Amino acid sequence: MNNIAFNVALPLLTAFLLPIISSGSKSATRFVGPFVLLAMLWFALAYFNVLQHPVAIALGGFLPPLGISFHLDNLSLLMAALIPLMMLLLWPYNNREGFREESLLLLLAGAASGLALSGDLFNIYVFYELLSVASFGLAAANRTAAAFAATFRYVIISGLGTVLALTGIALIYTQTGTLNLAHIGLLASQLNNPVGLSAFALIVIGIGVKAEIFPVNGWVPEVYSTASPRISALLAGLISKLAVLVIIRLLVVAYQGSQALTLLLVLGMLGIIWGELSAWHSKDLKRMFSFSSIGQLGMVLVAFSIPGDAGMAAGIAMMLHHLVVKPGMFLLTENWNGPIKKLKGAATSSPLAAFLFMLFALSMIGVPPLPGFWAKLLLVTGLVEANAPLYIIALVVLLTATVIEAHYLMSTALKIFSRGKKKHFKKLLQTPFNLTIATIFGAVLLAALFTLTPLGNKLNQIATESSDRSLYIKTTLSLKLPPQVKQQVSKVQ
Amino acid sequence: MLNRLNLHHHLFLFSTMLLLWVLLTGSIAVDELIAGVIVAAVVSLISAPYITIFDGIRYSPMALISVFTYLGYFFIALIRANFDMARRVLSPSLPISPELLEVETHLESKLGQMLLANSITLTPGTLSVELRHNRILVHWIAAPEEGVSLEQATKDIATGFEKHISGFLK
Amino acid sequence: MTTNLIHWLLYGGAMGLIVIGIVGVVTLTNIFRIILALVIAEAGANLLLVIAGYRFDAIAPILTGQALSAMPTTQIMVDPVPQAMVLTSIVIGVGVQALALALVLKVYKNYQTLDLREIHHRMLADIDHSSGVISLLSEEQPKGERPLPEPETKNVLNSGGEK
Amino acid sequence: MTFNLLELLAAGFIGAALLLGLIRLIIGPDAPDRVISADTMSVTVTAGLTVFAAYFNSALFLDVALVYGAISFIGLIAIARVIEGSNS
Amino acid sequence: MRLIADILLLLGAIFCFLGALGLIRMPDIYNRIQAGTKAATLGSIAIMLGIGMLYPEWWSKLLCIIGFLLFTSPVSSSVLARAVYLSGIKPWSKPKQPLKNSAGEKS
Amino acid sequence: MRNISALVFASGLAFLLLVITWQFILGGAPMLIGEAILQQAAEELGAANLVTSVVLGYRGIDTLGEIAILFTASTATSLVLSSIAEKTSAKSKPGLRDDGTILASSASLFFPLLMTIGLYIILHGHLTPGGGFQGGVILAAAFFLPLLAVPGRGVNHSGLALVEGFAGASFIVIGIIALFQGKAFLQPLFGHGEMGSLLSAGSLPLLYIAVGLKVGAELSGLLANLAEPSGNGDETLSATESASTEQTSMQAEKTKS
Repeated sequence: MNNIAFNVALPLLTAFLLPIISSGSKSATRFVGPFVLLAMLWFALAYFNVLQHPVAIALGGFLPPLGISFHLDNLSLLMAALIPLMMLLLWPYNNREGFREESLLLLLAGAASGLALSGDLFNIYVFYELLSVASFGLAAANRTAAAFAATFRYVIISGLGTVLALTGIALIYTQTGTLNLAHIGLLASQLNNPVGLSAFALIVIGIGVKAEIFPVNGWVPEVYSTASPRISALLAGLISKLAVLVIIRLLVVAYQGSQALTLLLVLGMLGIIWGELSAWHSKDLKRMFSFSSIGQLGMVLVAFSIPGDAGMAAGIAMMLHHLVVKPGMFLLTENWNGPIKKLKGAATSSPLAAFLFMLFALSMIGVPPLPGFWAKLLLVTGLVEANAPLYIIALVVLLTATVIEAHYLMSTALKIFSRGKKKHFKKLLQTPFNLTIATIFGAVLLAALFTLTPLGNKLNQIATESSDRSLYIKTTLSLKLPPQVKQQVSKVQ
Repeated sequence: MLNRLNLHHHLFLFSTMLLLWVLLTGSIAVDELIAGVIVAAVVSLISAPYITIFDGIRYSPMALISVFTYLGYFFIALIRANFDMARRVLSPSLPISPELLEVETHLESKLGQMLLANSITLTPGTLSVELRHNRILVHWIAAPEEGVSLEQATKDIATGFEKHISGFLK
Repeated sequence: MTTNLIHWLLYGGAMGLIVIGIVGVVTLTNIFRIILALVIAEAGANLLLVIAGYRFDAIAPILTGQALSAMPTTQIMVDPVPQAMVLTSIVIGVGVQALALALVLKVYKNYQTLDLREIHHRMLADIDHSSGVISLLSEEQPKGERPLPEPETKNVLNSGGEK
Repeated sequence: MTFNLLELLAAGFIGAALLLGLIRLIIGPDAPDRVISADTMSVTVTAGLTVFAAYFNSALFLDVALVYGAISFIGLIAIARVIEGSNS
Repeated sequence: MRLIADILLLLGAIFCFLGALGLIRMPDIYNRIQAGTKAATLGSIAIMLGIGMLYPEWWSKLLCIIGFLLFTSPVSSSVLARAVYLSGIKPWSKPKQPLKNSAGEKS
Repeated sequence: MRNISALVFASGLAFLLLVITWQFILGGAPMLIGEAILQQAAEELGAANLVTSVVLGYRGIDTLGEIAILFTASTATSLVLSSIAEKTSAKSKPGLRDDGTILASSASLFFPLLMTIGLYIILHGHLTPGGGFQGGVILAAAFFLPLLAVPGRGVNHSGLALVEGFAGASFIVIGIIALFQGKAFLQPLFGHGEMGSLLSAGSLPLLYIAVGLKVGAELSGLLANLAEPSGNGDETLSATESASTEQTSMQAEKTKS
């Protein structure tokens, strides 16, 4: 029953052994990784099928809050299943150089799984750091001068975030004396003071480095335009969502007050404004997508700042939508990375890619039948129902951002579909491998279009479950408590 | 011949490490001793190829005695050095006339030269700066005003230690 | 009273280290010094974490001597959890710093400067160049002839960032 | 154990030695001066840790002293090598 | 017994203090190394011997630390002195004296 | 402009942190789980060092993450530095003078000493303040000292990779064995033993040996990697470096001319 721990242990084990394996046989290196990812997918899906209600697992047999526990509900298992899936899609099958990149990717997978499952604040921090360091290595893997410089800035900004997050964790520990998220939730009243709230702000900004939150996203355009598109797709698509997941867990469990929501709302709005305006100005596809990714994550944050189930549902919908669309878009930039005005005639050289671009762009803008529209609709109705001055401002910002988004995406699409000179065509041809993967993302998007009703139902179920604070606390702390803690817990209550 | 030397070498390393382990743990319980034997064996096996420094050791009872006379001589020198330094530091006029000069040594083994250099560092008013071939560059805090020759400096600074060290090292 | 004063001083000191470090990271331009500032900030955060478990007049959470047999011990001990966390976060910090230093080596090798602004400019120019966008910078200084600064930073440690 | 007057005096001298070392560490003027003051301080701290061990009546500090001595030695050698390479 | 231990402790502490004082008073880096190393080493050894008398059950570990210190301390000061010498810093000498020619050369 | 905004940000942060400090409930943290762990850790795990019980027992998976981070950092560092490391490992470092005899001899004397001390610290991690990380650092120092003394000395990278791979793997494998015995992942095995003796605290010492070897190998690898190509500020290397892309090689040629 306990084998979800394999989702963390297995990729780490393989990554540790990969240098030894690769010195034995080079070919084994290439297929060990995907095999492990398949196993992880299987473990996650096996749980997903049997899970009726949330479950907590005590690692090492030490009951929470003393030990570390994994919290398994639909949301975390969904993420745990998406991680190997995305990794399998974006795995460097054609890499012949060595084992290091594969090793880093496996470490990333393990860290991401841990981050999705963990129910302990400091454990989350550890996995977050593992995620960071692995992504540093991947971002620098291109080994160009610009990649090194960009990664250096990424490391520094991340390091700053680390310090802030660690400070926040230390503050929470001084206030509550515990690290388990559920236990913190139980003691949430002690965090409803300036110290507790600033701890939340510090953690949001610290973890927000990966989630591309407004003040700490200076690294985004640089890293995404110097790293290879697959890595950008992974970072923008998957990793940022995991950071967001951590923030909403903390929000749901420990910070029910309105100040925390306001903080998220303001940060989200600033992110939308900055991201979309910069995307509007950018002259090449990679940076345009990077900035629009910042804007999209701002929207996700705004969605989560809406109190109640509605916000949760909208946020998860936006997250999943972005998770499918953005990697597909990044994969298209491999050979379309010139300035946008040189993209003339791209549609003639590879029509499928042009079609995919159109599909992704329309869904991102939110043109009616496409999934992006439904996600945005959820968000807009949520904002309208919240009915507070700040939320109305957010609505205005959101709609304006959509217009801007439509403008730059559609003018790019016009360039792509307009007629160009013949000699460019070869350069603009997409590599079949990336195109295949992008097509898969497009197919997923279209498939979602035809299964809207069951998806919506599942979404609502997930949202209700994961926005239920008392359920989360009960799940973790209903394991048999050690007597001392039980006494303290009852004292606090 | 080489093998024999190697065996000596290994045994010396092993017993030194075991002694260090026993001193560190401060107990001779069975489990600690077993762990110590394992650790000492592993360490001496790993480090033996890299360490050529124990070549010049004389393995004889006389050597053991001269180790102790050396230690006694050394500690006396160390204490004298400190009172000397205390006198210099505390006297208001700061009576120093520092000088860099060389001394010569007849010790051949690296370990012996190193011990000599270290001893010079810890004795009255001298500090070994550089050791190369068989010369030691010494900073002397109270060199005579009129300058000294190599032989004189060697006699003043190094000979005493050298006599004792050569008892157990080549 | 003294206990409170000590607590306040400890927290204040830790916060002060964090602030010094972060101000350094944000304002300095020499990339080597930025790393050092980051180290200071991390030290501050670790200190904050470890004094979260501090108690006045308590001993280290290790059982020795008579305490081994008489359990649970009567002596006051400090909180072991923050100590374990600090161990973890120090090791994490070391890893990140080593990686950052490796990147500094490579960046310095490629751009021959330690000034972050300069590096940032060149990096943006490189990105523009590789994506074919002609930026302002590379118009002023035609491709391939970006002048290198004087190699005055011969010694990374001593010369610092006075530029 | 509780310290008597002589022992307290000794502790005071150790503290004063550290203070003087700190002064040299701050005023410099060069890197080597700072390094040697750090070295002297580390030796003093090693001794101070054993005094700590006596004060707290706990042998654990001796391990700490040993490790501290080893690490500071390595650190000093590394810095010395940097100084050596720097001005050549 | 305790009195002897205390005297050793005090003596060691005073030597440590004198070493630090030498660090402040000496005119150049070579002399500072001399003052610092010797005094601090003997001072520390005396302190540890004193502690060893107070707590006889600790002597083995204290012996380890003393031995370690006796090896590391001169080595580190020699290495530092060599680094200083190689980086080109000449030793200070009394201003009125003429410079001796044998000083800087090495074989 | 950038400086001003940075200053504003920094002063805002400083103000925030000072306010936090001021707001603190004086007298320290409530220490809920800390107290509970102090009460029951000794019985539950049998380790005299309660911090070890936390590090390897209650928060064992943190430690797994931590050694994974070190491994990741070392992998990423070697990925970043790999293009030069292969070229210059045979040559001696250009900047440093040749080794001094004092340092070289003492380095080879200290190598076994430090290794024994490191192993002592690792093996007594459940009894004394030491442990895998502290001992691992000393092991790394033991390997680093000869490197400092004789800069040109090559490091056996494949041996280090072997040690770090197997050490890290054995940590996880010990965890998985518990899983196969029907316990939870990373649950301590083998009973408690007699409190305070070397053979106590079940599988914790084994875990600490794995951690210690892993940390030692990682840090040695990291230090060796950083020491090898640095060239001590002497940047002749970048001219000969075969850069991975057209761009950097172009730049390198500029440097040369």
